[in-house]
Amino acid sequence: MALTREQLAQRVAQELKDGYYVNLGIGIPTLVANYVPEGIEVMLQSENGLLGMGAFPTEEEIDADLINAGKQTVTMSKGASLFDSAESFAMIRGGHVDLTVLGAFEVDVQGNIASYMIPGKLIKGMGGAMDLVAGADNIIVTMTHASKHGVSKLLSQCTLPLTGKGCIKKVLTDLAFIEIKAGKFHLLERAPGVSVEQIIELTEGELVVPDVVPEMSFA
Amino acid sequence: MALTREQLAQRVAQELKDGYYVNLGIGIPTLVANYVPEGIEVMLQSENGLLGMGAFPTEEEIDADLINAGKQTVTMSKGASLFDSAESFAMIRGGHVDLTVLGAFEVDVQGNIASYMIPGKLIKGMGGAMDLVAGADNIIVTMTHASKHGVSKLLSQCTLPLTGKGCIKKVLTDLAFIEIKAGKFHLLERAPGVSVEQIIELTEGELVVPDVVPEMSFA
Amino acid sequence: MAGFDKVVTTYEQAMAGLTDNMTVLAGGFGLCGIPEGLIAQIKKMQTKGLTVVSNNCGVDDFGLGLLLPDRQIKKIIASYVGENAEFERQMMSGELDVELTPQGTLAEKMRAGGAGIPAFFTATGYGTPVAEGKEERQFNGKNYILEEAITGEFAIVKAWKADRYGNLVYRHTARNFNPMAATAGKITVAEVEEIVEPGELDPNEIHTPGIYVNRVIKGNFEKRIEQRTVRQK
Amino acid sequence: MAGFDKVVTTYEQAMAGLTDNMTVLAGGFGLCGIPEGLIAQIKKMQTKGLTVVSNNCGVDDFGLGLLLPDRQIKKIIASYVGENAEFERQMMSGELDVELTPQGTLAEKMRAGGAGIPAFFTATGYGTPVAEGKEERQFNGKNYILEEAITGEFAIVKAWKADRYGNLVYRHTARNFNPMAATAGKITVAEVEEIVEPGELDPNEIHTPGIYVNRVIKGNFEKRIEQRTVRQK
Repeated sequence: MALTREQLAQRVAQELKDGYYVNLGIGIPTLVANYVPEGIEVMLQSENGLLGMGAFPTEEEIDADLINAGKQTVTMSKGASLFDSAESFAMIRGGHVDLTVLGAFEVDVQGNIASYMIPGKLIKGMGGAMDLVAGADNIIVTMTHASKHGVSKLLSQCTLPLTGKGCIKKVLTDLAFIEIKAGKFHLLERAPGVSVEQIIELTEGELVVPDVVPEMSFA
Repeated sequence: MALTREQLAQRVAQELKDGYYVNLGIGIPTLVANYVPEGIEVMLQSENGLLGMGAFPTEEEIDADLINAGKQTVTMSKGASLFDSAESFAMIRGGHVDLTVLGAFEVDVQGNIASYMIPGKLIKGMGGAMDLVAGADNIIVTMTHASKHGVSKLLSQCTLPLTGKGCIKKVLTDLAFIEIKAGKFHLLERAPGVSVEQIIELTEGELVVPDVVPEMSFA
Repeated sequence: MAGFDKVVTTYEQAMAGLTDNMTVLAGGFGLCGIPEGLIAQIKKMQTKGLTVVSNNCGVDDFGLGLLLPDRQIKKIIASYVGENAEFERQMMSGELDVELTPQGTLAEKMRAGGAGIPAFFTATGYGTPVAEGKEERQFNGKNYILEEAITGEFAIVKAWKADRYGNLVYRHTARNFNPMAATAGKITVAEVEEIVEPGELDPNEIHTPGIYVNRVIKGNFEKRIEQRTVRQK
Repeated sequence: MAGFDKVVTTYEQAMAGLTDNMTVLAGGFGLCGIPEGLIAQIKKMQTKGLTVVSNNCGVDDFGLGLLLPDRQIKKIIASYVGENAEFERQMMSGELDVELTPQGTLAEKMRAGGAGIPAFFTATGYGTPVAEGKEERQFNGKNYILEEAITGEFAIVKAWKADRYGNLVYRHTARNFNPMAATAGKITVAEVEEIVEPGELDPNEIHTPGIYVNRVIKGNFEKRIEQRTVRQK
């Protein structure tokens, strides 16, 4: 069974470590905050100028001056700090964020990522995504493995304009957890009930499959 | 009569305008603060991170955390702001300071300035001087016109390592107020009782002398 | 106005000198921390041919989006321009020139403009459409592209508090691009919620020193929220 | 230490991992805002061959000057190095390698190092000895030189207050180079006058967000004054 959005978030959350500063992109990545493992503390960085993003506000707490990068109203967690956009991207570009989670349209075996533009269709801009992929060492891309029509999004070469070149090492799809190294995809884990054959079929780029591919586990 | 240190400061102060942000170098420039004309307000920038430098403190007011660029204890004037060194030099480099006053060993007809190093003798470093001369549009150099031995400091070409290239337009010496343009010194004013001949004699670089050279006046 | 008193009382004074074809830098992230009254004044003035530098371009009926229907903006430099139908129409038809710039690069370009740094290298955008026509260079084996600074004839920013000398303090994430925009305008105008006397702001806590600010006006802000998101108590 | 609690209680813990030949960035301007106890700890550790990046190098018997008698510093990158006889002796004799760097360029190099900017252009130093061996380029008819970023294995900084999460607040001109140094160390250690609980510092007024800080220690500061200058009442 392909992972649900919630399961994708849950699996990413297993990669969190105590004391991590984390930037979560819009969409599925945002959900990761709901699955921080017990006994672990992370601080969320929002690139519009907040380190220590808290939960959504109650109706009474809503403050127009306090939003996240998705322009949603948020709160601050204890020990939060506020800063301007130059400082925020100094953190990001300077590699101070421990983990970045973001979505994509396509990734390829060279670690390239396309996530911001579909020529002639979707031209809204890259926002902070190009800075995030260029600045972070540790990035997890979350996406569906293939389109609704069964077209793979894990490619030998991205077809859409790139957001970043050679910067992606880990991809979590609804079917598999994959590492990118030395110009190949490497299958690390498969979604519960998903066969290796299914993954191979829906992966266009070269995929290295070890003898044993463990299923993801959700405690 | 050659100007005294105090008169040099007084003459520079006549160049101040209401609302000017001013950076005063160490030595004579520092004295300028004592001669701000009546009815005019200026704010002093100290490049170690203070805009709105006030008077020296009383014994009771002394605060080790509040010094100027000359490492002297100071106070803050009303409406002062504090910032880090990067921000301070952003102001300076970005041309936001209205007037910079600093000393020099030599200047030349190309607007070059040498003020920080005498090879083999004085190698203490340039501090903020290179940033100040490169960043400011409006700079007044204050210096003695010649050495004690009568060697001119207004040269056709600087002999010492440069602090900045082509950035000086105004020089106030103990003998004269001089403008630099189009590769020549231009005599604007002379110190009271100092003859044009004296100035010509002690100016090694090409000096343009108008028919009438007014004496400086000190109200 | 005398000395360092930068307070003006009318929006006409606040935006005096703005003329056609100028470049205007605007603070704000989405609709958060935008100089609402200054934007409204630009609409009123009907200034045309503007190049606007701002992370976003508002929405159809608020923020910088207000300058679109009368075609006041010739070109916009922004990182994200969704949520605006008229914007999309003008962009697609070629009436509006859009230069998409990564958010961090945009912030750094404005900071550089204010700080006298004409250009800097960044890894952001290397190997992407953003890098086209730009110099590429390796440092320590990593690839970077050269990005140039941005300055403007005007900067319009929104702050929480100002003193009369133009020292500014921002609140929460309404800070965003405002401090950098403030440094990079030849004339910087700050619209603020509250004006206090010099000395009332703690010098240690001033975000934008008054040296960057030319005019200060007290505004009334709607502070529209784009994504009102709440949790249950 | 668990989670974000960065407080350590001994100077050994604070400087653990510092070894010979590392690069150490130090905050401070003259003797103002220097991490006195961390410097003393480096002296105690007798670490050798250090490259120190700091605006100044203390005086003979205080601040970074303490590391000179035992020849712990191999190279210093600074803007001003007067007022230190032993320093001058070592420099003149060639025992100490000194790279004089303009103050604003030094600040910007550290900021760039922390911000992932490998190099930037500046007019500062153009046509001077500082420009030797550096690329020159014109932008808009003005001359600039290319300066590269600085980072270090360690950064040692002095702040006024910290919370346990490493958020820092500086006081008055003791801020100076500390915030930039803090961003550019692989391990950044902050020595502070007071440690408070997370939440006690106003998030709007934090100068250095805790993300840049690895360790925090409470120090006792002598705060020596170099030029005690007073006026008569």
